[in-house]
Amino acid sequence: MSAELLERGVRGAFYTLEEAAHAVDVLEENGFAQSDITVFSPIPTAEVEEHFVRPRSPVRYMTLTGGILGCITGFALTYWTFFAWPHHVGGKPVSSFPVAVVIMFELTVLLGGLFSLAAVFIFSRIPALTMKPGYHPRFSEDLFGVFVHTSEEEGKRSASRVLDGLGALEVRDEPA
Amino acid sequence: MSDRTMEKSGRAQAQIFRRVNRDILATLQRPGVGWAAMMAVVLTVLGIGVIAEVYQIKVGLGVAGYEPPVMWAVYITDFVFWVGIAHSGTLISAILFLFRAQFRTAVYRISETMTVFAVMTAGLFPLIHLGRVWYFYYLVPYPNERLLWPNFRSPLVWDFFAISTYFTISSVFLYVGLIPDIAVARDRARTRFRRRLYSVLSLGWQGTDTQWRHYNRAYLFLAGLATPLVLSVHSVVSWDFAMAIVPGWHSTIFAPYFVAGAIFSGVAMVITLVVPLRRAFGLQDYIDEYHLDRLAKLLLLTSSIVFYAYLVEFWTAWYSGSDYERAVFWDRAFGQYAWAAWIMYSCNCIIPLALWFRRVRTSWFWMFIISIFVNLGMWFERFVIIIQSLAHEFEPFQWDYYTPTWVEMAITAGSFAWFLMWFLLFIKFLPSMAIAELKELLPPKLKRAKEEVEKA
Amino acid sequence: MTVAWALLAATACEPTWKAEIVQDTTPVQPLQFMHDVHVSAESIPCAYCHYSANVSEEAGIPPVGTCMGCHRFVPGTSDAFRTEIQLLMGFAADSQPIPWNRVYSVPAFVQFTHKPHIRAGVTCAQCHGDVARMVQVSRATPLSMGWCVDCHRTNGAPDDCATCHY
Amino acid sequence: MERRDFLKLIGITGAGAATACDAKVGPQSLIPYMVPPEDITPGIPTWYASTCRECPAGCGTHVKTREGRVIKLEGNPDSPVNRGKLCARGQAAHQNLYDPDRLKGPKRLQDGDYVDAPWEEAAAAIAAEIGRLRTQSGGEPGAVVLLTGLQTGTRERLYDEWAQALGARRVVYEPFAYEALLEANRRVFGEAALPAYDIEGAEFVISFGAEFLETWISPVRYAGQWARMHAFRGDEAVEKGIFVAVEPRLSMTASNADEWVSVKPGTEYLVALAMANVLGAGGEASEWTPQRAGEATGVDPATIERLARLFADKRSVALPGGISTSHPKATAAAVAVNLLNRAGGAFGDTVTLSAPVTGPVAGSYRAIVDLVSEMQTGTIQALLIADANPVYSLPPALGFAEALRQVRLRVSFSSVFDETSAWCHWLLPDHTPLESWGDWVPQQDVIGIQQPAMRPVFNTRATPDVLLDVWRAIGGGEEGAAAPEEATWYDYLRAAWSDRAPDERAWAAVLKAGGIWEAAAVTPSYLQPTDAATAGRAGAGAAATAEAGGGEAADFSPAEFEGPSGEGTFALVVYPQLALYDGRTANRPWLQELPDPATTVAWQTWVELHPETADELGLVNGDVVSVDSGHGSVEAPVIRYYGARRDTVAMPLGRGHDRMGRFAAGRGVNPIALLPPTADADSGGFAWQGVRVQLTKTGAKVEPLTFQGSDSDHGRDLAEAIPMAEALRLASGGAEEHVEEHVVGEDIPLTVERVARDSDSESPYRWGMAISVDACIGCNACVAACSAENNLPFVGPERVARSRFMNWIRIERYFEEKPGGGVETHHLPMLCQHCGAAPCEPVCPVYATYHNPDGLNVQVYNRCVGTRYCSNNCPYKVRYFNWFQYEWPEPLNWGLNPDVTAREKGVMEKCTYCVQRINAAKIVVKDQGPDAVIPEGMFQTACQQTCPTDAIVFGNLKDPASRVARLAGGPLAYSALEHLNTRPANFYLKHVTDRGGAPTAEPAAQTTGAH
Repeated sequence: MSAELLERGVRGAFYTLEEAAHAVDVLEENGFAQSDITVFSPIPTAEVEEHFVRPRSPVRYMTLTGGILGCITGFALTYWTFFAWPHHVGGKPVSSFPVAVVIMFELTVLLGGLFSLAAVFIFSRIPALTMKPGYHPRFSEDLFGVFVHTSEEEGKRSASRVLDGLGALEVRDEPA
Repeated sequence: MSDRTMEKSGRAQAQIFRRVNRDILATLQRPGVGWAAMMAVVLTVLGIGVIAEVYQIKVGLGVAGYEPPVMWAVYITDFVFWVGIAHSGTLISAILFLFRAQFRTAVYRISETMTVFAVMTAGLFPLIHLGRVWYFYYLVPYPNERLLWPNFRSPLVWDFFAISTYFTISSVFLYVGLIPDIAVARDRARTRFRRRLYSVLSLGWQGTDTQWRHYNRAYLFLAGLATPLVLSVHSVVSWDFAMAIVPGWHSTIFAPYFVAGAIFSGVAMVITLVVPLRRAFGLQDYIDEYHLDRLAKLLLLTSSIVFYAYLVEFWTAWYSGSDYERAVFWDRAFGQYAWAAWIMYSCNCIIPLALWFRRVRTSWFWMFIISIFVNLGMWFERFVIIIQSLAHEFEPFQWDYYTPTWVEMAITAGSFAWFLMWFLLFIKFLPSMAIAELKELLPPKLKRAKEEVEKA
Repeated sequence: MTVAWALLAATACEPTWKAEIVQDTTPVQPLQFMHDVHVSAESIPCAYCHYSANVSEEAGIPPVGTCMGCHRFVPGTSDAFRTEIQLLMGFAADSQPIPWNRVYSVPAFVQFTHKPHIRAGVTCAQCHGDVARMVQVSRATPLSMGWCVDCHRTNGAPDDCATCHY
Repeated sequence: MERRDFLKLIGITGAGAATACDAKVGPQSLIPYMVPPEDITPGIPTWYASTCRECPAGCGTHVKTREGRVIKLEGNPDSPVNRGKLCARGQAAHQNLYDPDRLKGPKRLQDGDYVDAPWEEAAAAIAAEIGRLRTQSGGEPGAVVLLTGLQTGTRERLYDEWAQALGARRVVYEPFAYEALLEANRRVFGEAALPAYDIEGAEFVISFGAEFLETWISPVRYAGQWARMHAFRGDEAVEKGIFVAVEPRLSMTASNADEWVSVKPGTEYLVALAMANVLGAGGEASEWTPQRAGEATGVDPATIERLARLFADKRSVALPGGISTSHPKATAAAVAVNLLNRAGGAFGDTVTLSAPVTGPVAGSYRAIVDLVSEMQTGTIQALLIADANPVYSLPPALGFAEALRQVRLRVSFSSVFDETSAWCHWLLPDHTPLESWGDWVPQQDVIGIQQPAMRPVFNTRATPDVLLDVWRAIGGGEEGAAAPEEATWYDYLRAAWSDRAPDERAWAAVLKAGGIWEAAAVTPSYLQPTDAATAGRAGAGAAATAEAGGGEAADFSPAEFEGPSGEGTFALVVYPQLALYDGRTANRPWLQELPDPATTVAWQTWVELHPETADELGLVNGDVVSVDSGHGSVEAPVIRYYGARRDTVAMPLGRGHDRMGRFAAGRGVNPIALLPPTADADSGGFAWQGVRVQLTKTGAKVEPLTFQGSDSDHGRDLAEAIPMAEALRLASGGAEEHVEEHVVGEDIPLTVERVARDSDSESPYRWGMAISVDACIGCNACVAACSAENNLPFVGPERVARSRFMNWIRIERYFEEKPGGGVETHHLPMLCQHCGAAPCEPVCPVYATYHNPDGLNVQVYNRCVGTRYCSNNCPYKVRYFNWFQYEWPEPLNWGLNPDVTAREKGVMEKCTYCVQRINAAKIVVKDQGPDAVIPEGMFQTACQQTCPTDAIVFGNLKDPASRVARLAGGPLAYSALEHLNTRPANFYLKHVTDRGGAPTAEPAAQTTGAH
C-alpha cells in the first residue's frame, strides 16, 4: 500500500460481496460514518445497497423531468407548426392531436433517456478526471474493496484492525 | 458455513471472476489474419456500395430499378429490414432485463451493439431513397428563412423522430452498459493507446457503491424507457405503410405484426452473429445450449405470431369484402410475386416449425442455418409487403412488375458491409460480453466450474 | 453520419438553380448607366424605360433606341458622362444591344410577375431600393422566400404556395 | 431552359427587327431589343394564326410565341375544319421546328461527303445543271421532274408554273392519296373528288375500315362531328347516334364503335354490298346475299341484315376508306360502299360534293411507278424532291432507291436528312411550316393561311424561293415562261392573294383570322337528292347499280391476299399509326412516346396478334417474331391484342427509319418492306393490304413498351357504362334505381355540391372537370397538348420499359366483356383528380403537396425532396417522378413554356390543372377590381382546349351555372374509385352503351375478337 494512499485511509479487499458488506456493517459498529466508507465492486452491487442508509437515488427525478419536458416540447412543436403556416392536407383539420401524440411520445422518451444519462454522469461523478483514493485494478476484476477514509492515526489503526479481523486480504497485483 | 468453506468459496469465485476477465478480454487481443481478411472483404463491398450511391446521386434515382407504381422498393425493404434487426437488441437488453430473464446476460451486449449498428444502417436508407437527398434537411423542424416546417401528419416525420430517438436511446443504453466493462479493459490494457482509449471511454469508472447505485437506477429507467420505445419504433415504421391507403398496407394489424416480425428477425440475427462469434473467440463456456434453447424458443414464439399475422391478413382480406384487398392477397399468393411470397412463407413459417424439436433448438449448426433462413425470409417479407402491394394497387392500368438493378444490389450489399464493419471493429475494441453482469450471474457452465473449484 | 451524408450529397449535387442566381449584388455594368442622374435629377419615371412592368411579368429593359431618344440631343455635362454616352453611341451605331448584367433574379422555380405588384401599389423602391440614389444599381433586398412571404402577409396578399411556385 | 434564357435571345429572335448578338451570353445577362417589335412585349405571349401542315387535313392553328419563340400550338376556333381543336400530331408540330437533327443549312455532296454550300451557289448550280439538261434533251419535257408531296393552293400553283416554264414535269406523291376513293367517286359521280361526309348529321354511321378518328382524311374534323353525333353527356335527353365499324382489326376508331364487326381483311366491302343488296340495290349487288357475304367475310348474315335495316331506318352514312380501300380490290370496295350509300339514300343527304375535300391527287402511286420505270431507263435526268420521302414510304421491291441512282441530278428539299435525302446530291432544307409563308386549301371553300411564327431556327430557305431563284437563273428559255416578277415567295403568295386581299388591311385581316372560310354551296346537280332517296331510304331500284357503277362494272370478288399460306400464316394488315402517320413525324420524341391508342405501345413497332393465336404459337408480349411475306421480312415483338383477328396480324406504319434523326433512326421496323409493289388495278392506288405473312419465333425477347398494366379495370369503379335507354331515362328526369353502394360515410355518393365545398370558403373557385368517357376516343391529343403546355419531358424507350413515362394525363384503355360476348372498349382519361381529401397530401413530410385555397392539389417542385410517398398513396397513380434530369437537346428546349418550371431530377410532378393559366387569368381579371372573378371560358386547360371531341370540360364547380357544374351534377356523373371518398374534382360521365340496334346477345361467330 503506497504511502500516499495510507495518508488518506485504509483499504481492505475481500473475495465476496457478502464479506465486503459484512465489513461495512462491522466498521459502522466501530464508529465509522457511512460517508467515509467506499466499497469497490466488480459487479453491480444491489445487495450492498441494503447495508447503506443513503437517500434514494435522485436519478428518478431527472428522468421524470426529462420526460415531462419532452412531452411538452412535442406538443408545443407540433401545435406551433400547425398554426405557423396552416396548410390544408387531405381534407383534414389543421390541428390534429393524434399526430402530436406520436411526437410527444418520442420526445418524452428521448429527453427522458438523455436526462437519465445526464443523471448518471452528475450523480456518479463521471466523467472523472482523477481516481478516487483506495482503488485498485483488481477491484474491476475479482476482488471487492472496502476503503475507509480517515486521516487520523487512530482511525487508521482501528479500521485496519477491523478489516484484518474480518480476514481482509492485502491487495497484491496478481497476474490475471 | 464455516469460515474455511466460505473462504474456499470466495477463492473459487475470485478465480472464476479472473477467468471471466481473461476470457472476455481475450477477444480484444490484436486482430488476427482472419479478422483482417474479413475486414478487407467488408471494406471492399462497402466501397462498391458507396460508389453505387455516389453514382445514383449524380445521375438520379432512375439508376435504381423503380418501376412505377412501385415507387418504394429495395431501399425501403432494407430500411425496414435493418430497423427490424435493431429490435431484438433492445428487447433482449431492456425487456428481458425488466423481466429478469437470466439468459439475456450472455447475449445482450452483442444484441445491443447489433441494435445500434443496425439502426445506423437503417438510418442510411431513407436518405439513399430520397430523390433529392441534398435537401433532406427539409424534414428537420428548425426555424428557417422559408418560414416552413415539416408536416407532422406524415408518418415519415414520425419515422424521423422515432428512428433518431431510438438511435439515441439505444446508443445511450449500450454505452451506459459498457462503462463498467470498459473500466475492466482499462485496468488490463497492455498498450498505451488502448489504455488511453479505455480511460477516456470509461469516464473514470471505479465501481464504487455510489456509482453502482445511481448506475443501477439509471439503467433501470433506461430499460423502462426503452421498452415502450422499442415497441413504438417498429409500430411507427409499420405506420409508414398502415397509414397509407394502399391495399395490402392499410391494416390495423400492422403495428403488432411488424413488432413481432422485428423481434423475430432480430433474434435470428443475434443467433447468426453469436454462433460464429462463440466459436471464433472460444466463448463456449459463456454461451451454451441453454442460451441457444432460450433464443430458439423466442424465435419460435415470434415465428408463430408472424405466421398467425400472415394468416389473419388473408382472412381479413377475404372478410373485408374489398375487391382491392382480395385482389392484392390473391396476387400475393398466386400472382407475379408469388415466388417472393413463398420464400417468405417457407422461411418464416414452415422452416421455424423445426424449432419444436429440442434437438434442433440445441444444435448450433441447425440453429445457424435456420437463423439464416429467417433473415432471408424476413427480408423477403418486407420485399413482398412493399413491392407486391404497390405493384397491384387500385389502378389496373398501372399494374407493373419491378426488378432491382445492380445499383440497388450493390447498395444493399454495402449496407451489410457497413453493418459488419462496425461490428468487426466493435468486437475487437470493446468487450462484446457484459463482464460485470456475467460475474454477477454466472452462466451455467461457469457455475459448474466454480463448484468444481470449491470441491477441489 | 448524417453530416457525412450531407457533405457527400452537397458535393455531388450542387442544386442547379443556385448557379443561375445572381450572387454578385453589385455587378459591374458594360456601361456606367447612372440611375441617380436619370431618376432624381431628370425625374424620369421608372416605367419610361422599364416599359412593360405594369402589363407583363417582365419589367422590360429599354432598347438602345429609348436611350438614343434623348441622348441624340444630350451629349453629357462632364467628361465622365461624355465617355459613357460615347459608349452608348457606339452600341447604337453598331446596332448592338447593350449586354447588361442582372442585378435581380429569382430562381427558375419562382414565377414572379411584376404586373400584380404594380397594380397593388407596391412601389418600385420597395423591392429595388432607392434607385434614385444609386450610382451603380445594387441589390437592396434579400429576395429570400421569407422576405417575400412577410410582405405578402403584411399586405394581405396570398401566401398560397401556388401563387409563385408551379 | 429557363425564362431568363429567353430574354437573352430576344435580340436574336425578335421578328427581324433585332440584330443578331452573341448567343453565348450567360443566363445572368439581360439583352434588350434593339428596336422593340410592335407585337412583342416581353413576358406576354404573341399569337399567330396559321395552318397545321402535319398531315393534309389542313387544320387552322393559333401559334403561341413568347419572346419570339414558338412554344405551343392550339387549334383555330374559327377554322371550319377543326373548330379550335388539334390532334396529337398538331400539338407536337413545334418539335418539328425545333428538331435537333434538322439540316442546319444547305449542303452538297462532294467526294462522298456533304459539305456546306451557300444558297446562291446552290441555286446557280442547279439552274446551270437544269439548263444544260434542257439543252441536251432538246427541250423534251420530262427529263426534269419535280416530285412533291400533296400540295394545294399557291404553292401548288407555283410548283406547276415552275415545272411548266422550265419544261419539267411535276409528279405528286402522297403515301395515302385515296386513289381508290377518287376513282370510285369518278365512276359514281363523274368527278374524282372526295365528298363531304356528314357524320354529324347522321344517326347511323357505318365505317368500312375508315379510321376517321385517327388518320383518315381529316380526323380532327370527323372526331368533332362524331362526338356531336354520338356522345351522350346526360345534359339533354336526346338520343344520340349509333356507330358501327366493319374492319379486320379493332382500330382506335373501331374501339369507339357501338359494334365492331370483325371481318376478314379484304372482304369488308362485301358486307356493304350485302347490305346494299338487302336494301334492294340489285345489279351486281344482288349476287351478294347476306348468306354468301357471310361465308366470304365471316360475318353472321343476321348481323348484315340487321345493319342494313338500321341503315335504312335512320339517317345514315357509310364511310369507305382506310384499310378497306387500300387492297387490290380497293376501287371495287369503294364502289360497293357507294352502292350502299346510294341504296340507303345517303347520296345528297349525308354524302355530298358540296365542299369536296382537298385537291385531287388521283393516281399518285401510279405516277410514281411510272416515274420509277422512267428513272430506270435513264429518261429522267434531274429529280427535285420536296415534301416527300419515297425511299422510306415505297416498298423496296419497287426499286425506287436503285432507280434514283440512275438520275444525274438529285436535289432534296427536305428539312431533315431522311432516307431519300441520303441519295441526293443537294440538300436544300426547306423551312418548317411554322417558319414558312403559305396557304392551304383543305376543302373547296376553305383556305387556310400559313404565316411564319418565328424566324428560321437554322439557315433554311423556303423551297419556293429556291425554285424562283433557279427559275430566274435559267430564264424563260425558248418555250418556257419568264420567271414571275415577284422577287420572293412571299411576294408571289401575296400577289396570288391580291384578289381576295386587295389591300394591306384585308391581308392583315386574313392573317389575323388564319384564312378565309366561305360557305360556298357548290352542289353538283347530279347529287341532288334523287327520287329514290327521298321516296324511301331503301328504295333504290336495280337501275341504280349501273348508274352508280358509272357503266364500268366493278369486279366484286374478295381481294386475294398473296404470299405464304397454311399453318402459321396470316393476312397482314398494315395501317398508319395515329402519332406517326406515314412516318413523317417519326423524329418528334413526344410522338414517338405517345402510346398507341389501341395497344398503348410507344417507341416500338409491334406485331398485333390475338391472344389465343399467340397462345397457340407460344408467344407472349415481347417475343420477337420474324414476319416474312416472301417480298421481305422484318423482326418485331409480339403484342397480344384482343382487337386482332385470329387469322390476321397487324403492324403499324411510321417507324423503322434508318435516317431522319436520333429519335427515329433505328427505332422499330418498317413493315412496308413486306409489301409487294402491287396496285389496285382500277385506280392505281397502292395496295397496302394484300399480302400474307409467315410468323416464326426467333427466340429473342425485348421489353414490350406498353403503358397499360391490365387490359381490364376488373370491375373497379373506373370506367363505368350505362345503357342508352337507361341514360335517356335518367336524363329526362327519371329517378335513379336504388343500387346497393358501399356506404362510406355520408359523402357517398359524391355530389358536385360536396366537392365544391373543398376549397376555402372565401375562395370563389373550386376548379374541377367533367370528363365524358362516352366522348373520349382515346386519340391522345390531350397528352401531346399537356406535354407542350407543361414542359413534359420525353423519357425514351429504356425508361418507358420501366413505366417511367411522364404524361400527366393518360388514356387508360380498358376492355370489358359484353354480356353477350364481344368486348366493349372504354377510353378513360386519367389525370390528377385534385381530390378534396387527397391521400397524397398528408403523407408528404414537407408539405410539398397540399390543398390550396382554390381547391387545387398543388405540387411544389422546389419543396419536394422525393420521398415518393405521395405516389404510393395516390389511388389514381397520376403522380410522376423525375428519375433523371431529363434533357432537351438544343434547340428542343426553345419550345419550353417559360411560365412553367422545368423540373429537376428527384422531384414529383403531376397535373396542375394548368395552374399557370389560372394564375394568368386571375392576374388579368383583377384589372376589373380586386373581387373580380374569372368568368366561365376565360381560359381553358391545354387538354380541354385541344380535345377534338370535347370530352374534357374544365371549370369552376362553385359556379352552379358553369358547364362543368351542370355536367358534374348530371345523371351520368360519377367519381372514379368513388367509395375511397377522396372527393375527386374530376367527375366522369358514364360511357353510354347498348344503343339501339345491337342485340344484347351476339352470335359467337362474329366475336372472334372478343375475349
